[in-house]
Amino acid sequence: MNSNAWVPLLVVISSLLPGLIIFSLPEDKVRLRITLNLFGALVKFLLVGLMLWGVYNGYHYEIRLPLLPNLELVLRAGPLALLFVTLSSILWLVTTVYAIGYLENSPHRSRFFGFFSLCVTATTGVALAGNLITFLLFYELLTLATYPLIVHRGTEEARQAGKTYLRYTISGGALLLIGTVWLYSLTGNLEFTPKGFLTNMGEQHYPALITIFILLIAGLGVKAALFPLHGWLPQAMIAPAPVSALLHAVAVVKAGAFGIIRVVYEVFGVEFSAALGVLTPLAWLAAFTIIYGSLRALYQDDLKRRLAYSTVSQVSYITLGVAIAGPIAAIGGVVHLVHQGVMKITLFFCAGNLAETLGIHKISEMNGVGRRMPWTMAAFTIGAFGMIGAPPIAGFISKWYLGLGALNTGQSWVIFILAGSSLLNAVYFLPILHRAWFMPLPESWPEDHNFGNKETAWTLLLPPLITAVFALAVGLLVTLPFSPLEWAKLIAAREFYQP
Amino acid sequence: MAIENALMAFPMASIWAVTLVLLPLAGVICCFLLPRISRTLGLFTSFANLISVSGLGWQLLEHGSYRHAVGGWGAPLGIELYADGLSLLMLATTAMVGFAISVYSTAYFKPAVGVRFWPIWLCLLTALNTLFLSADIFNLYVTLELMGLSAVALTALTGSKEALNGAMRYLLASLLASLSYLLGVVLLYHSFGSVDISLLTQQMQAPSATLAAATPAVWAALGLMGAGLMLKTAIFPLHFWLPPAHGSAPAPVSALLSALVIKASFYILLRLWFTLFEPLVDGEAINSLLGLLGCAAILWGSVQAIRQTRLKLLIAYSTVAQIGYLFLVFPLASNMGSVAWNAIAYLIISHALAKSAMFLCAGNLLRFGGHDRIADLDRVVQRLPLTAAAFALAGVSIMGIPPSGGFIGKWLLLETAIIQGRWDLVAVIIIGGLLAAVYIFKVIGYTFSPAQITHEAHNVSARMQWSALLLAIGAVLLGFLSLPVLSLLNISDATITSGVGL
Amino acid sequence: MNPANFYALVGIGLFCIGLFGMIINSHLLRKILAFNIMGSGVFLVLVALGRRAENLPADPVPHAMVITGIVVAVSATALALTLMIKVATQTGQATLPDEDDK
Amino acid sequence: MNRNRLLLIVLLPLLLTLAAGLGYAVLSLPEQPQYLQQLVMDNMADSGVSHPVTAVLLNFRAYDTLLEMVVLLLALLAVWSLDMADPQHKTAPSLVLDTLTRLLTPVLILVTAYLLWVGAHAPGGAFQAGSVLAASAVLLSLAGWRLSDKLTALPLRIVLVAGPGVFIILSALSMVLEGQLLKYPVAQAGLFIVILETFATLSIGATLAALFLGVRPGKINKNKDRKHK
Repeated sequence: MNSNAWVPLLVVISSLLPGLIIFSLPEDKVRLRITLNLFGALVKFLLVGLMLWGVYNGYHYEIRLPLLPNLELVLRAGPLALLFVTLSSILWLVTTVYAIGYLENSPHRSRFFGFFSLCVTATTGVALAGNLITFLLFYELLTLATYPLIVHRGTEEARQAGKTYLRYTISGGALLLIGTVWLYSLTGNLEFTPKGFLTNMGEQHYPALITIFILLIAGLGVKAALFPLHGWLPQAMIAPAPVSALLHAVAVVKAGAFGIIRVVYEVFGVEFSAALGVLTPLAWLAAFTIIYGSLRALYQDDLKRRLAYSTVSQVSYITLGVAIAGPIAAIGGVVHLVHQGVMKITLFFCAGNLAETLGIHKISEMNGVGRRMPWTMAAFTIGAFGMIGAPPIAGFISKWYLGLGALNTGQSWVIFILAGSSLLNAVYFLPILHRAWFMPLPESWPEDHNFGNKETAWTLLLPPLITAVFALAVGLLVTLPFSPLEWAKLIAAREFYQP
Repeated sequence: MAIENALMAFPMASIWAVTLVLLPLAGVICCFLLPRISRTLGLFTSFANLISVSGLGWQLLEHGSYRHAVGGWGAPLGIELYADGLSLLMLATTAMVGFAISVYSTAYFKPAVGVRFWPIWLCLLTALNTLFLSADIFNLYVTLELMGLSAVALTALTGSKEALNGAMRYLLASLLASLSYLLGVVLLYHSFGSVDISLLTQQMQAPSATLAAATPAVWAALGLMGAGLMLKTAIFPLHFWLPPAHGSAPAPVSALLSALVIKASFYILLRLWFTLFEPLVDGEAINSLLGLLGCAAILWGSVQAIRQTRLKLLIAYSTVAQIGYLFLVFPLASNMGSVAWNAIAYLIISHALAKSAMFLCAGNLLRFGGHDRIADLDRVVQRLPLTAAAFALAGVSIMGIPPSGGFIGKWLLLETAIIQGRWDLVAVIIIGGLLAAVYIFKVIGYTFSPAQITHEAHNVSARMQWSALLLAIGAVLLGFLSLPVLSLLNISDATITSGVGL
Repeated sequence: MNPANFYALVGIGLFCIGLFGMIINSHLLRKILAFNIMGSGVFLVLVALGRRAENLPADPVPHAMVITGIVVAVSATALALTLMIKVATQTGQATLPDEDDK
Repeated sequence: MNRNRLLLIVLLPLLLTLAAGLGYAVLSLPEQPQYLQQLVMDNMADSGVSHPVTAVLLNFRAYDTLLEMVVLLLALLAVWSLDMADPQHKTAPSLVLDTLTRLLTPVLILVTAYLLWVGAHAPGGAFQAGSVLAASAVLLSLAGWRLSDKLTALPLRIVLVAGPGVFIILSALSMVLEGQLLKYPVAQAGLFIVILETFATLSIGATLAALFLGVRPGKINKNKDRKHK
């Protein structure tokens, strides 16, 4: 085993170890905790950077540990894995900074940051998983690590939300488990392989394989919030803002979407899935979820709930891109994994800032807030426009490729879905912006915390600004060699063009 | 000189095996004679026991399965000790769980109760060790009685009304079961003139005897021994005695009972079923019946666990449910093989670790808050993070969520069930896991409530918290150790095994 | 009928009567007595069948087993009786509560 | 009552079926297998005794006997751990009981010794002897006799564990000498068995008597002391 093999494992450990240490820290060791957190996040970031560079130069990062007879735990850094792991490592760093500011002086911080790190560990594992059982392992770990974050406040409401979350995710995990075991007993293989590993399966297995596909997608669809499995997501909004941000942008929702990409591309393979006839229904389901989520978002007055339904809608772009079964749409779907993450985390950070600084939770309370907190609302505006799909922000790129891909494969109905959803996005985001920038200031805010001459604490302000800049940058600089789009093209090429 | 010769003449394994028998016995007597230092003696004995098991395991890995003719006579005249992979795993589980519980007990029991606890617990350890090392069905009867009586005595230790009632019910069930088993032994002895398992198996499986072997007497023995052992294992619907006994005993005792004692009778059932009774039951409806009971136990036990309002009863009913998984081995292993075996072995070990951790946690909570009402736990758990963590980790294994030993067991079980097309069993396994999640999270949900502590909290020593946590961590880490564990399981003796890798 | 078989049948009868007693009686002392009857039945079967062949001496192995069995039964009975007295003094009655009561 | 009758209606046929089934099983047993019996006879010469049952108990299957001694000790541990209240006999024994006890005790002890000795070649042995010994102790205790305070603590305990204790020591010794658990050197087999039986008799007698009393002797005396003061 060469030294390269250890890198993926180290990436996982870089958040696991600080997490475990943080659990044992007493509440008042604030500095040590912050240091550990930032250190872990930085190490992970650097390691991921190393892997990016290495994979670009043709190195192979893979570690295999025995788990069961004939079944191994595999961590491998392929292009797809790197896309997701880079996203999560960058956003973890940013979110850590944000969470430190957000949770200042609140109780049980050791517990919070411990589970926070575990959550990132699980996400990293999901990203780097080289076969379905490793994926399953980290996927379930993610469920377990996020539950304490959702119920962190400990109120009755939080407990109920946690219950709902578990009801969905544990059932989903069970479906995923059946699908995985079944697949294994049918094929004896679970390794993620470009173009899938099922091409040799005979016709007589098709019914079983279709069932397995449904089981796997249903299991993953819970986290990816595919209709009708999305019910937990709006309720989980009870969690502290950094958790919502992480949950929506990187961890839970994305793990589900990422899993769908893995299953379609690297377990079944696009061609084989198309032959099974399972992709079109999936595309329809995704399309329906896009419209449904947007419509529900329209009617929410609670800002975080509106963002939550927006997530339901936006994540399904990824599924849609995968299910269209064409190379260009695939680029759109895969790249949206990153784009949506960056934009949505900005929006959640901003929502958190409003709640933390001015006690604003509802959209109806947001009159004139742009003048009170211009930087925050500027970041929010970028995120919102990105979601709508306005060029040159990230969201536009995704939608462009999705639409192009759909035309390319002759599924022009997708264009209407995209247009409709963009329209709905505009309908539910623009009034917010209008309120924030153009409505008169109210006489007083629900709460007003004073941060001197700044609009809010710098640890709260910096993260959304950074991510907003990212959202702009990935839209503007799409042609640079390491841009998400380039990676997405690489991934799509592997799936569609290479022999 | 003579000693050196003797050492040359017999294998190291003998030393370890005999130590496993004599050491806890000597411990019993020393505790009885010197009650003042019984705590030290008990702890030392269980530690030495751990070392002896490691020694035996090392020898078995080197030389394969092992037989020891007690008295030098050999079967059928004398009794033989026998150790293969399965017995080694059971011994090792006993030693590990037993040691952790011993450490816990040093802090849990006040000296006045401890003086009574230690010798009886060492009796139980003797019983378990001799049981797992025995290859003789009459000897197994004696060890079963030794185990049953010490378990009852431990249950009654607190002397409370519930504990005495629970112990009495347990004692009667246990005695009934033993007699039923013994009558089976009688019939087998008078059918074949031997009580050694391997000799009986040979006679049962001899090609000429296969038809003749299935006499009414052998069938009656199968029924009697099976029923007795099932009653002792508390498989649904014979589980009536388990919740009151396990729910009312002191925490370390509940842990011992749930983790080890019921597994011991299951172990005998497993042995007999797949060796000497195999020609009778192979592919028979009786295996389906046992599987059906297992399914019923999973569902019934889980639902009952969800309905409980007291933590210890919840855990006890969870045991009822988990026993059900073990019985799925009968329909699954009868057709094909070793995967089901591996699954059951794994479930036994991980359940032993996880369930003992859970009961120890319950003991901590009880000590801390003076009650185990689940809905009021929020006043307790905030202050015992280690215990809460231990409970959660153990819960992960019980639910069969990765990464944990319980997950590996469940995976293997699902794999066999799917390969054999037993979708009914697949459904039950999955539903059982979901129900387990319901009752585990019913408890965990309360650990995050920020309620103020309103009562006089009692201090829980670090030893009690850490022993629970280490057991739970063990249950989780087991999820990564399947290769070494399963390789231990494969130590076997070709002469008495029927094709299933026992 | 061979006398050995006759005794064995009596033993089976005792076993079943004892079983009946253990289930039907609610008083603990009766349950314990019933257990002893069951035990005697088993021991009788064990010993009696050891001399099925009339022209041979009795098989010594069952005899030894019965002694072991008796000692175990005596020990169990002693424990059961003490436990019963404890239950009776603690709860005021020498029966177990019905499971439905809880 | 209704429930009981229902139980009866269900139970009786079931039990009758069980009895019939078991009876049929017993009757259909094959020809008595002889070879184990023969094996016992063949190895009697090496067993150290001449009575086959004793040979099986204390040599061929001595391991069972060791465990059964432990069961007996365990029963005592369990009974003591239940911590019974002192029954407190206040009435003095009647003249008949008192005299009879005084007369019988030496005889019973003599019978004990005889049974122990005869076990080597005829029916008898440690358990029979121990039971008689226990009977004499029970008689004594009924007559109001108690162990003196000095003897209740360690000395009594030593007597109680003498049987299993010596068993364990000899087992360990056999491991060292012969490399096998409970394998006696052929020449000394008789000696080993006599030692085992003697200590076993003492322990069995004491344990059975203690089980009969049900109370830890030290405790009775302690209560008595309190009363005297």
